[in-house]
Amino acid sequence: MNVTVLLFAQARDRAGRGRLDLDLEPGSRVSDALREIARAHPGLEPLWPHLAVAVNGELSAPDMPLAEGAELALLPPVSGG
Amino acid sequence: MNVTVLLFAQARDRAGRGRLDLDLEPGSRVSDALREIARAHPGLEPLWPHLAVAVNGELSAPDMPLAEGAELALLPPVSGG
Amino acid sequence: MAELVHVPIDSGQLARAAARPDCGAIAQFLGTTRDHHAGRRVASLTYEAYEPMALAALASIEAEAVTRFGVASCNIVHRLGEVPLAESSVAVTVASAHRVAAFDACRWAMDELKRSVPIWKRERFEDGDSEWVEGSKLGAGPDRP
Amino acid sequence: MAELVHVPIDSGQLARAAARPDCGAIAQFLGTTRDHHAGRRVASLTYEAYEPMALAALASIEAEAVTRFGVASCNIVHRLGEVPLAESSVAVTVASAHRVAAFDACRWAMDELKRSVPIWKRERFEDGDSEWVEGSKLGAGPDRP
Repeated sequence: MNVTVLLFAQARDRAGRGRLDLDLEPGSRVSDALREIARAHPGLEPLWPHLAVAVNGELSAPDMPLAEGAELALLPPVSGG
Repeated sequence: MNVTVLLFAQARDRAGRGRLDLDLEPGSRVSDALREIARAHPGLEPLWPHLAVAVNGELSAPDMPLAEGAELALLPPVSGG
Repeated sequence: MAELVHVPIDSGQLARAAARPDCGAIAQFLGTTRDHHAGRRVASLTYEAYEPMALAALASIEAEAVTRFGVASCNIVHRLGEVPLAESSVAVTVASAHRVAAFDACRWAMDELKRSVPIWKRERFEDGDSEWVEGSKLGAGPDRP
Repeated sequence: MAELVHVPIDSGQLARAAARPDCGAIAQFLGTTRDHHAGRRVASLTYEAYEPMALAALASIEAEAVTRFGVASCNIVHRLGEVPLAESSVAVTVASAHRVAAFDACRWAMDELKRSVPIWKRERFEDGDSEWVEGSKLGAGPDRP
């Protein structure tokens, strides 16, 4: 199951890239995707407690199931304005 | 003693003019000027309780003495903005 | 510096003039002319002022806004003469390091303006009638002569 | 309608677009970029957004401002990319029949924007360093994976 991950601001800086493509087991949830990302990008470690996660543009809980082609976004604390 | 009187908004409408020139006794006060104006312009009658009076651009009390050349202004309730 | 103008107010220019690199916030209020009042259709509005006294009163509001709210600047421009519907009759522009003070100062300045500046608004109604808008009595008035 | 733009914000144009003959008040807030933060000199600022989600969040603030405060309209424009010092990074424009609601809605919309819209600000300091500005965590975050 293919899932796109977008990383913004500090998350992008720490991962060294703004986009990842994950290939997950069917039936995977948000938390499974995050575990994959954390394994591949240990530089994100200090940021995890501060991140929000969106799936297809909506804030999502870790147990949310993912569908093929989902867009997951790692959102550091926001500072617009 | 010459005193100029400026009338604004409803005061001008009721008096039919925006400027009066008064010739007052030396030593006259604001209240003397107002009495003159009221006599010459009875149409102002209903407005008096609502008017503020300025002398040379400052709000003034009725017992304020007037000097030669003073500019007295009759100021209806304000509605700027 | 406070201004009375007889031409349209350019609010964007006022905001650009207020912008400062040490400030993060500009609050601006525009009073715009309305097509109705007390249930009647308004066709146009005209403003007049006792100009020297109005300018002094506006300048004093600007200065007090700065000291009372600690903002960087407060500027007030009021238009006089006929103001077509939906155009600005007044602009209050406040620049400040932070937004709460900018909002508070802008709102206070507008309240003060309505209370203490010798400016008068006349509405001309669609039925041809026209009337001075009921306002606020300035300071303490004279006794009945 | 909410917008994300990569060019200077024309606040005067936004105010003109908001003006309506049935409204007497426009409150506008401009967030402008500042040359200092936490004691350091800032040389420039850059904003980025998760654009589709940010647009939806801004549109939702606009709609809630209208229903919550009973104003006629609320429009939010946020600039992205590099914003030179003292230029506007954001404009919130509210039109209303009366001024109290306009001020309240404008202020509320700005507070919401800072809290709930996926936009990030990076400051580049005069010493060459740059840093993402510390912000507010969106909604409830994920557990540590």
